[in-house]
Amino acid sequence: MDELRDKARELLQAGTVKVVIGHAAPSAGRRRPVFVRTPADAARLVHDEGCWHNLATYLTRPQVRRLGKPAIVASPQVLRAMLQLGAERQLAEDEAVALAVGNASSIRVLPTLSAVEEHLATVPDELGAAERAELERLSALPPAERRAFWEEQLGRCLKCYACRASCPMCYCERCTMDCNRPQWVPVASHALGNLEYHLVRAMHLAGRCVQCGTCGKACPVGIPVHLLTLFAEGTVRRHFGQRGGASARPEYALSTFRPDDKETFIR
Amino acid sequence: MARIGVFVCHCGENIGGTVDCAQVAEAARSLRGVVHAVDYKYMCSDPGQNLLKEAIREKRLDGVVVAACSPRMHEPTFRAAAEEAGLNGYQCEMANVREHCSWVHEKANSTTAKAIDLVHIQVEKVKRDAPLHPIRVPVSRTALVLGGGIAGIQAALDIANAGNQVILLERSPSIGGHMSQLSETFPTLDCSQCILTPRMVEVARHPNVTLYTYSELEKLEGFIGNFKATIRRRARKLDEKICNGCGVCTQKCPVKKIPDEFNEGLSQRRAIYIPFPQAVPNKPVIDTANCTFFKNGKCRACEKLCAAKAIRLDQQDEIVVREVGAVVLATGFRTMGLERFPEYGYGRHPDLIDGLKFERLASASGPTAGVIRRPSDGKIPETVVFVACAGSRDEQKGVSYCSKICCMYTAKHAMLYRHKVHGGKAYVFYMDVRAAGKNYDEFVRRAVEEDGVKYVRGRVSRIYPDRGQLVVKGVDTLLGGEPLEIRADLVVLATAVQAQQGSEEMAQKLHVSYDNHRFFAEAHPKLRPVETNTAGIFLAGACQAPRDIPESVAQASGAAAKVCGLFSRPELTREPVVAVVDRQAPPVWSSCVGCFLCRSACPYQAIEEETIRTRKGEVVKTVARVNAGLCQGCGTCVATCRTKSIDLQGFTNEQLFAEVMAI
Amino acid sequence: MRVGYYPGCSLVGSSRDFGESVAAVAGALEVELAEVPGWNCCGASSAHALDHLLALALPASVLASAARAGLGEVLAPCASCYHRLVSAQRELAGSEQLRRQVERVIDMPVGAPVKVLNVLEWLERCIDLITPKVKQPFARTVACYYGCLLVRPAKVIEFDRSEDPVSMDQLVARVGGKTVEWGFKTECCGAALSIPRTPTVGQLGARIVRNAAGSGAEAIVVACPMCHSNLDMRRGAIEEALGTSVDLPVLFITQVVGLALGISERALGLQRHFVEVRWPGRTPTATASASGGAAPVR
Amino acid sequence: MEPTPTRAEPSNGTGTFQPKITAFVCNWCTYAGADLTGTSRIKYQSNVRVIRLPCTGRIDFMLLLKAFARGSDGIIVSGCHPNDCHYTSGNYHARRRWIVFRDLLEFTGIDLRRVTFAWVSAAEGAKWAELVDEVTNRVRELGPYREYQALLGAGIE
Repeated sequence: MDELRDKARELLQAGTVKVVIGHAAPSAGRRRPVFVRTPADAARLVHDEGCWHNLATYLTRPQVRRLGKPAIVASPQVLRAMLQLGAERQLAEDEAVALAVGNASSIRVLPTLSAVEEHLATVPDELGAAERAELERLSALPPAERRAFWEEQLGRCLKCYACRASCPMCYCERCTMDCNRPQWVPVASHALGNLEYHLVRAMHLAGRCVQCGTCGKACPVGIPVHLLTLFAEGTVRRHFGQRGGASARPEYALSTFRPDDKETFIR
Repeated sequence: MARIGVFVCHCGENIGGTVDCAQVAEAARSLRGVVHAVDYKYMCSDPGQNLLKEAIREKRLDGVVVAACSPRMHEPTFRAAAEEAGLNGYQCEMANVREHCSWVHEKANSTTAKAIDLVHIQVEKVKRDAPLHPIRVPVSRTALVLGGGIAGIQAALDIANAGNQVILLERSPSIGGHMSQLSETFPTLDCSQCILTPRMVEVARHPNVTLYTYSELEKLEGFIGNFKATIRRRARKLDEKICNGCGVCTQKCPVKKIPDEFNEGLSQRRAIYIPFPQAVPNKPVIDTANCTFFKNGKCRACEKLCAAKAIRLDQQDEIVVREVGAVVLATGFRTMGLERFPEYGYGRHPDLIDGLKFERLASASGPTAGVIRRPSDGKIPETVVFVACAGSRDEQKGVSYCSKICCMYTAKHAMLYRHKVHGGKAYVFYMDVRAAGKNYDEFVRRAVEEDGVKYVRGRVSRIYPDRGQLVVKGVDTLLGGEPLEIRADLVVLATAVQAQQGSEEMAQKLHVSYDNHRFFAEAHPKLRPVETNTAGIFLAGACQAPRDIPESVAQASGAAAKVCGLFSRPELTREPVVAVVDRQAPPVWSSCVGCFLCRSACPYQAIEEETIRTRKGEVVKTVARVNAGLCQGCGTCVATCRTKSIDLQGFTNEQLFAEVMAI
Repeated sequence: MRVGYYPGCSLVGSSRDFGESVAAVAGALEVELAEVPGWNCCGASSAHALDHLLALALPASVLASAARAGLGEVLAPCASCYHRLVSAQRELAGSEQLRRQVERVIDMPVGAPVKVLNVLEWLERCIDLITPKVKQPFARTVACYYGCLLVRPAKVIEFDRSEDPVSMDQLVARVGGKTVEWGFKTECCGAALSIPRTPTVGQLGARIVRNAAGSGAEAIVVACPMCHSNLDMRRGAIEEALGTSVDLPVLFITQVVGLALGISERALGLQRHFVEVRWPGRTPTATASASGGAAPVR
Repeated sequence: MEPTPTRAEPSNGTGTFQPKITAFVCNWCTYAGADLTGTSRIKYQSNVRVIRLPCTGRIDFMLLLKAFARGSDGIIVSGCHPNDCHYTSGNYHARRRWIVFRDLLEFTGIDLRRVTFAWVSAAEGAKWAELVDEVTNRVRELGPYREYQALLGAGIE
């Protein structure tokens, strides 16, 4: 923690960055994103299990961009998000400094995306045991029960778009959901529209998802929406061996192909 | 409010016999936006078309649906009719109630019901049809021909003779290519030089042809009609305009003993040299890799000796940029190196040679003045073995295909040898003789029957030196598979034809695809054999697949015809069914976020970058733009775009959505 | 260092000299040869011509026993054994069903994949043990003869270059010898025809010997018992075919390496050869016939 | 969307359930193949409604969702065989999209027996007929896609 604050302070003092994106603890137990802009404020930074936001989400926000060059407290998922943003040309090679935390005990300052990629090579990219178990459980259910499960879950969706807002990959200025010519998906919170919304989200994240699961944590009514994106991303990894957030090179699984892609259902 | 007209065709009994056309028309009338609906016996007949035209005029229709046959059949007909009546052709749609309905279903209400649905679908589509106008792309009427072999020369001449400008680019110091190395040509045995050199001179002299020899393509940008070619003209180290080609320098240069490329290393040249007597241009070039001056700054013999004072030792490469409208790829082929044949001792033995070397030995202008002498000791070989399919049709060698020309030139070689060396023995080992072509099989028969060439059907397993000769071990599969050994003085391998050196890099430079053997890929194996998948780039000769001279020339003329067609109008018009990236008023400008994930989805590299700037010129953002010149309208990018920022004219999201909703 | 060892029938029978020289070299290099417990015939030259399943089961049981004995690598000096073991291994790896079938026959699991080494591969691996131990460089010019089994079919064997192998030449060079370039490195020696069609073997051998001698070799070096017996034991038939006698001994690569390591000729079984090694400065040992080997078949 | 005379399930008068099948096909292979079915006068059931697109690469997965939303009981998606794409690679991209989308549909419990993917070339008129009949029969067996239509609840437009 101290090391993190020191590093942040140094960067701000040196003027290398204008803002450090991290987590703060306004009150016991609560953790929320904070934008530290003065060396003194660096003391507010915390990093622990409670910090679940994928802070990379803020890198593409115009309001944040206006603050100047950022450093960002970066868990592996944040780092992957940064690479994916790089691949999608939303983040330039040296546009943000990453303060890599997490698996590595000490903080590592990664000034460029190439540095991030190098660092990530040493960090295993695996799905949490809990998520994997849940995905397996659902996949094992008979179709009818799976349908029932999602009908019940998605039935509670308010279409508040918290999942979208919390996702580092949902930076699009106009989401399909906001597209009204044609109105692909009905606006109202509605059984069918909800299903369509979450299918669209999953499809749009397949091959781009960094599997941080933030969308699930962000849901105010506790729908495990992250399972859908995790599953879609998993499908891509399984079939095409490509991963979201693997590198800053544009290698999107769904706009590339191999002539020998395997499939068993096309007759 | 839309004003749609619906015209239901009976097609005699073809539709009317199964579908209740009157009911379809009546149902159509009740569709929102439809102000006119009739059924008629034959819509494609003149009266039928007039019916359509009149209705468009009188009812001021802004869209028509013709329920008749497949659009693949008559869409052009009715679009033209609509145009005549002043309606944009792209606001005419067809409901396929024949191929997709009346012909495939029994007479029943359900069939009529389906016809009504099909009409409804098209009505919803046509309501959302924007008037489209053929895309016009300006064409710069200059063609760039890459490669100065027979294919390139032929293409250049044909294009130039049609009154267009041509830039003919050749990597080596002279044009002529492989054909200039050949002795005689099958099946007529006329001298290659005699038929080729006039063409070389003609193309060089042609007022419409700019010849760039000793030059290479650095890069090619742009798209059909509007390419920008960056060319590197390598320094010959002399002033071509002043040099009169007297050749003194090439005789006096102290650096000898450089293997002569043109003679396949059978003779030697100097460091300053003219590739061959009939070279075009007939000007020397300094081989800086071997020139003493360029090694240690001394010598300058050529400079001193040149009466014309044409030597320019300080001359640098020159970069020229030219606008071209089309490109013809004619970069030719190479043959498999003998080092690929361990079973034949890697061709380390001087008397084991390939076909091109033999061509030089047999050529009157060659190092032996046309006398067949074996390289090792200059002895006239009494026995020569020719091995066909050396590498070809051999998976082990990574060549699954037939090299096509070997059967013929091997027969020619054996024939020439028999003509030149009376009493000499010529054997040909072959898999099977493929002599398909005008007078080809007759030619091979002649080799066998008149010139007594011994054809042995079998493969050669090993060739090894033994007491001054080469022992060729093979098998005669027609004589009960008896193993066979022939002691030969000279062995000639008909090595496999392979894609040109660097063809992969070339393909990437030009964004054309290539097959797994690195030959350039045609757009369609049967129907578009001289086109590539990149509009405006065409193929000629052996860079696409092994070809002989007549085929290369024919294909070159074909490619030239395509180029001339393209150049026949000042601008080319293309189907407006292309993708467009959405543009909006500030402050949005465009819903595209510039992630460019669509880029790799485009088969035609049509997706470009556009930097949007405010009036003050500050950058707002970089977004995708579809190059209408390259886009072929598949719409893959549209389905890939998350923000629905790309749409395909003629098949827009709104249209397809509405069509689905109409079902 | 320890390596699994599968002598097969030849090395304890017709080619004892090969077996002895392998053992001698291994000893000198302090490499323990751990014999595959209860090994059986590899089925070479007959089984695969008669019964596919048998041809797989025999080598499979050798491999299985090796795996069971925890041997990760098995040296099979005889080229035929090596060829059979590798081929069977490949085929079984390719077909789950075939594997199960064979396991039923041999009544044990094929088990963990065992790396089968031919004698050249093995010596290559030991090269760093060999070079420092070289006492008297093998100052001879020889023709390396690989025969057919060591490198073919390329798809199965994946060792060296099938058309123009070089591993043996490199080994000879490493122990101080010279090798000639010649045309018969992988030509057929007649192999199993030795008994049914001796004259054929004579003719085939004749060309090999002639070309080797012609290219200036003082000896032929082999890595296969078949090659050896056909070029050495059948020298009579060969000389008949040649119409003259050729003084061109045939050595196993292990004997060449052994000599360089300073191992005694007897320990290497040199005296068992039919064509005696007559090199200047060498005191002839008793010839094969004298040493009780089988009489040369003429 | 306004009501139309044919919103009711198509019926061939026999009273048996007539499923609504929507087909999304590419212009160059499957659409042409279906034309060939016509010119060869091969008969098949009339439940299918064809939406023509230039290429399978253009088929937005949203369209499939919308077809279900609009009450389709079955969906056919078909285009050129691999290697035959008129646009060289549209179908390869489509194939990847389908692989992912199909898995996702399965994961959310959507009945995959109602979505059929196929390659039908311009020469396979007979295959088109077989395909349509097979799908129609299968979906007729399955009955109306009530589970999905139930999601519609109140009108969605």
